[in-house]
Amino acid sequence: MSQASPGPGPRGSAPDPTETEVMIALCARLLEDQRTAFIGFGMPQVAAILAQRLHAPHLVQVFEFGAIGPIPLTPFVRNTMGGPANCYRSLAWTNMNTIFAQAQLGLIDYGVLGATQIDLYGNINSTMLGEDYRRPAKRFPGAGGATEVASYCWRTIVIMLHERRRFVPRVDFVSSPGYLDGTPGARERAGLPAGTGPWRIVTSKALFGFDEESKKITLLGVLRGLSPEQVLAEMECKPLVAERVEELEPPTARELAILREEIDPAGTIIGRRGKA
Amino acid sequence: MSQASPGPGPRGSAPDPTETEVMIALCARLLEDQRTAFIGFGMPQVAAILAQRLHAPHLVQVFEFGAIGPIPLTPFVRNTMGGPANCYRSLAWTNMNTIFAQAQLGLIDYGVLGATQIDLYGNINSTMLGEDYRRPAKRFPGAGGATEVASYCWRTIVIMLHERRRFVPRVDFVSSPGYLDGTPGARERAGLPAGTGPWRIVTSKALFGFDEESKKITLLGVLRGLSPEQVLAEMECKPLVAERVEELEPPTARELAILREEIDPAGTIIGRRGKA
Amino acid sequence: MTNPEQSVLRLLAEGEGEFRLTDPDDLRAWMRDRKRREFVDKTATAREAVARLVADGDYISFDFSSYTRGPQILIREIIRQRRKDLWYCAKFTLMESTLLVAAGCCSRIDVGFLGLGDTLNRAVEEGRVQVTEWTNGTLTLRHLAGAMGLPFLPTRALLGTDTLRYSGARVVEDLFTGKPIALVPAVNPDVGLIHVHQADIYGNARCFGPGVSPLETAMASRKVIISADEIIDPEDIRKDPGRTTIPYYLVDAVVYAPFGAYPGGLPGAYEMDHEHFAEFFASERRGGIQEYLERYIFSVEFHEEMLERRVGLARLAELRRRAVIKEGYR
Amino acid sequence: MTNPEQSVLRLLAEGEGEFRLTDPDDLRAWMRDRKRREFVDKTATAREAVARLVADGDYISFDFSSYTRGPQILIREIIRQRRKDLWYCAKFTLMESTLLVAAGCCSRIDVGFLGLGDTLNRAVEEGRVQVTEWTNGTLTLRHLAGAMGLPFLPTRALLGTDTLRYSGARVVEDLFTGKPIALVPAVNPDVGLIHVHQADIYGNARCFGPGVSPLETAMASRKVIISADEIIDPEDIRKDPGRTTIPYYLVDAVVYAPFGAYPGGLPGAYEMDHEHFAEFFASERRGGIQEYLERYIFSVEFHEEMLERRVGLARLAELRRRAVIKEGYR
Repeated sequence: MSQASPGPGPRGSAPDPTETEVMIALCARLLEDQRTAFIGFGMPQVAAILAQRLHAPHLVQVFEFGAIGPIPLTPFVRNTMGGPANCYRSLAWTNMNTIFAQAQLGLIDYGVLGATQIDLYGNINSTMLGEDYRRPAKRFPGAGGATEVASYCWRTIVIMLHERRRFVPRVDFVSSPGYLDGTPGARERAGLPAGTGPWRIVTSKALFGFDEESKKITLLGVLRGLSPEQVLAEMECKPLVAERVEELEPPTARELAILREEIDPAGTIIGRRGKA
Repeated sequence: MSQASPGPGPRGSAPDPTETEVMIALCARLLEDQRTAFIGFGMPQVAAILAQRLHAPHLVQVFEFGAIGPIPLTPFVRNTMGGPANCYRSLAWTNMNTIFAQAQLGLIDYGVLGATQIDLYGNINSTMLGEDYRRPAKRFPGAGGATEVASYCWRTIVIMLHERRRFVPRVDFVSSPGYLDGTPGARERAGLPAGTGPWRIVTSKALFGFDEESKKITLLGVLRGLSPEQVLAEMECKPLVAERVEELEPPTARELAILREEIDPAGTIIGRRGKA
Repeated sequence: MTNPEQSVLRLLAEGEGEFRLTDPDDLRAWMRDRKRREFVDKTATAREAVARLVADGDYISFDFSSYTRGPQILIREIIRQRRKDLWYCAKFTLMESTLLVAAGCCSRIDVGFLGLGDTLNRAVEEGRVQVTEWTNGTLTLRHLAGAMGLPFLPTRALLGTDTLRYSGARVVEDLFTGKPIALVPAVNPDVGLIHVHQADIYGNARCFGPGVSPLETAMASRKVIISADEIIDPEDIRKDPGRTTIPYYLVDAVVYAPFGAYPGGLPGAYEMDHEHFAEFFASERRGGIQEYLERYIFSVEFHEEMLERRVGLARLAELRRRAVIKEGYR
Repeated sequence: MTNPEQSVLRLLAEGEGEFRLTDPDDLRAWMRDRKRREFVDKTATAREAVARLVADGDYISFDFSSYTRGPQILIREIIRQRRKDLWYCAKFTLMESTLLVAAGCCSRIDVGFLGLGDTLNRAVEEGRVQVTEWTNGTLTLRHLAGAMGLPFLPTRALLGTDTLRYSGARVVEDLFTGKPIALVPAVNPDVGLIHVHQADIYGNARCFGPGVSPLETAMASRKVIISADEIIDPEDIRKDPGRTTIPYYLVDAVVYAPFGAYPGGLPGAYEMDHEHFAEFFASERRGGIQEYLERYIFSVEFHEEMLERRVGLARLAELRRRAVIKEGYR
């Protein structure tokens, strides 16, 4: 796939999608209409807007600072999750304690998060690399609000750039909980809400779910033109592979047109190499 | 004192105050300006308004449904603690959890409560009479919000009609905490906020405080024309008596004029025999 | 900061009052399966809403107060449909407990404030109604716990009282300070009844003025019936999201109910009917509460008929006229 | 309902992260003695407010966000006055932690979200800044506990994570359900910094739009500095009490601060300055953060001078012009 900056091409022949565009389009397709979804910063926002513009006009987005159900204005304004464009025409403006309470109560169907690193059981690391927490080899920004989203929402979707070092057998630090050690009921034993957990991982090459028994990452689909082997080669951990691996259609002309012409004409998100 | 219904007399010669008027005027005098005060239903409301009209225009009244700092419109409208007249020109309208949180946090100086029965250590019973809780000889409406007020406010003022059976050695049921068994630190040992507790009891005949050591009710003042003995004879429990018992001035002509002409011209509160 | 000796939170005291324990995971499953995320028209008549959503034995919570912005239309409809064995949460109410008990609808009350008068006092004294002792503050805090999907919340109220002993609270030694603190269990009412100024057909609702806990009650309750004095356009909700009190997905039915708080008032819209309350208290005092129920509930088929035939439009107009204080109620 | 065996709440796990334990009774004494109930003019310049109310070593909490309605004027003034050893609560912030650390004002951060970039990452990797792990949600919940005058609140977050291990939370077996639950200790910041749309001279304050926790932060903090883009008449507050976010008695100083959230935006009033943020991130990336500090903070004496000499009125006018979405922000 080309990493070139996108631009509107002649009708029906849009230039190749960027990796970010792939991730966003694949993620948007997962978001059902008339469902509640806790939306993280950056790419998840763009994916939610794309879903609203396509098949999910009544997707109820909620944000950690308490906006409920906005219909964000486009063009998308990078960084202003709490600003007027993103919070436009909300159903309610609340605050962090209220919205996390609603998520803890079980009212939020989807959580959509970016992530730096994930492991075989879907545990997310956004804190540090290294053996010793007190002497980190590399420090990251920290859990943010992702821990609550990953703990409370019924189905968590993680969007990640498909890079080898981002998929590891075991994260150095569990910032936000996946299926922990993968043993049956591990989340529930820890006290996390029953029946929750990571549901899908969307990357720039593939779509993953989680095996019901082993709770391991399972390859469900690969982008058209790629083989499962090519995808798995770019991962440090070894996921399971579904019996039938779906072929994922790349972003359609319509998806790309909306992304490039309506949502992000300046290419602030889609035009860069995606960084979660 | 006359129990007759009051009416505006010729200037400067108001008819004798009712018992309720005495309680309200004595209570209003205790409320400092520019202080926060948690105001209970009924007589406490009228006392707070009287204080605002006299010496405490910036008394910040707060109510259990969350109104903060209103300047109630007069005439006083009985029963509408949460209605527009009582909540007029508030500083903020919140809700019960918020305002009790502020009280628990130590922000509310005074609590003003009516009570059915009180004991030697200032414990309030608004629940039941009888030996056996399961078979009450007489049931009362219950604690309401008075427990929080009596637990959290720095200085609780109780307004009560001066009747023998209302002052008992030990209440059958502690609905709202006074000094419990009177032992030093009893409230703190129970986990109640340090340094709180009943501060004054205002009756239709007298003013009481609490002895610092024994935590027993202590007679501080009697209404002009009454002797301490007359007051104490009307109580089942035996309070301490301050070294110097103050003579309490009955409601002044100005207090009565404001009560009768501005606050309660229909006599809905002041014209009845007070009932807490 | 930590004391290795202190590996437990000691239980210091425990009330004997009954409560329905909520398992937060069961509650979450309900919220997942039963709270509709779809934008569907939820308007219903009071009769339909109560028939569908209030069952015998349900735990019922009311918001805000008997005199101000209470869902009186819904209480009357519950009585008209003769529900039985309700467990009523009297967190800041007065008149409704009397009506429910007198009509034989209610066998348990969480107090708060029981209500005034011999109807109630005798029912408790004679054991016909079982009371559990709480306070207005702790009942409302229990709703907050329920709204947060938590099993309990801590509080410094109830400590030192006999109320504690007959409540369902527990006192523990706090793990951080070592001081005693009360834990009150969440309450998740089967039905929350909330009257509001305005709602849209999906259930997005606004109420103005102070209140007890409209949002907490809506979040904590398994089923929520909103009665609204006015139905507004959903676009109006979206044009002023800071004024939304309750988002639609918490709401199961919206009852269009002009004067729905009657005989209580709705701030900025109509004043309470003092004469009606005087009549109510007088009937209660002279043992005439059954006649009151017959006149205002059983002998009329629905709310509007009651307003027209028992109250009269002239009186209603007068109550609207008296509502001259509008500031802030919009 | 009760299990007599279960006389304790078992401690299952305990984080090793440090926090300042609040004794609710000490806090109450502060709230009694230091929060003024008098209606006094609390307006002050940023310089005066910071000089009087922010001390070396203080725990500082910021609300709402770096991009939207943040008290940026106050952060810059704290840096200008070169406070030391601050403990910063990064509950939903980004830029401020970088500035405070680069300027040598801050030695501890409660994370939340640390902020982006090597300035911060290296400071942590090299141990110059000590981090305690939390999450945005649990930090905000700790403010709610602090606001309620409680020692802790329960939550179902942190469970199962390593974040828990390096936080100050404790996990216990819940006394009601027997399931594990986390208890997070209250935080009562020494100073709460909150930017608002409007305030009166006494400190009654309004902010519009969604947010993190303006009221909880104001209630929990021992000292509160409000910066306000507009000063309004106290009578306006009383005419619309439903719009008051923070009552005056929580507030210690009110700083009149037009464009006080700059380079962030104030919804309905002015948009964030994207170009400025781009400049900030670029300086950070190329190791030029000291020049940034010099240019925007140390080389100017106060906020208005910075706006005039470093930003320019034309840019500010443009940011106001861009704020075309007004719905709901009033």
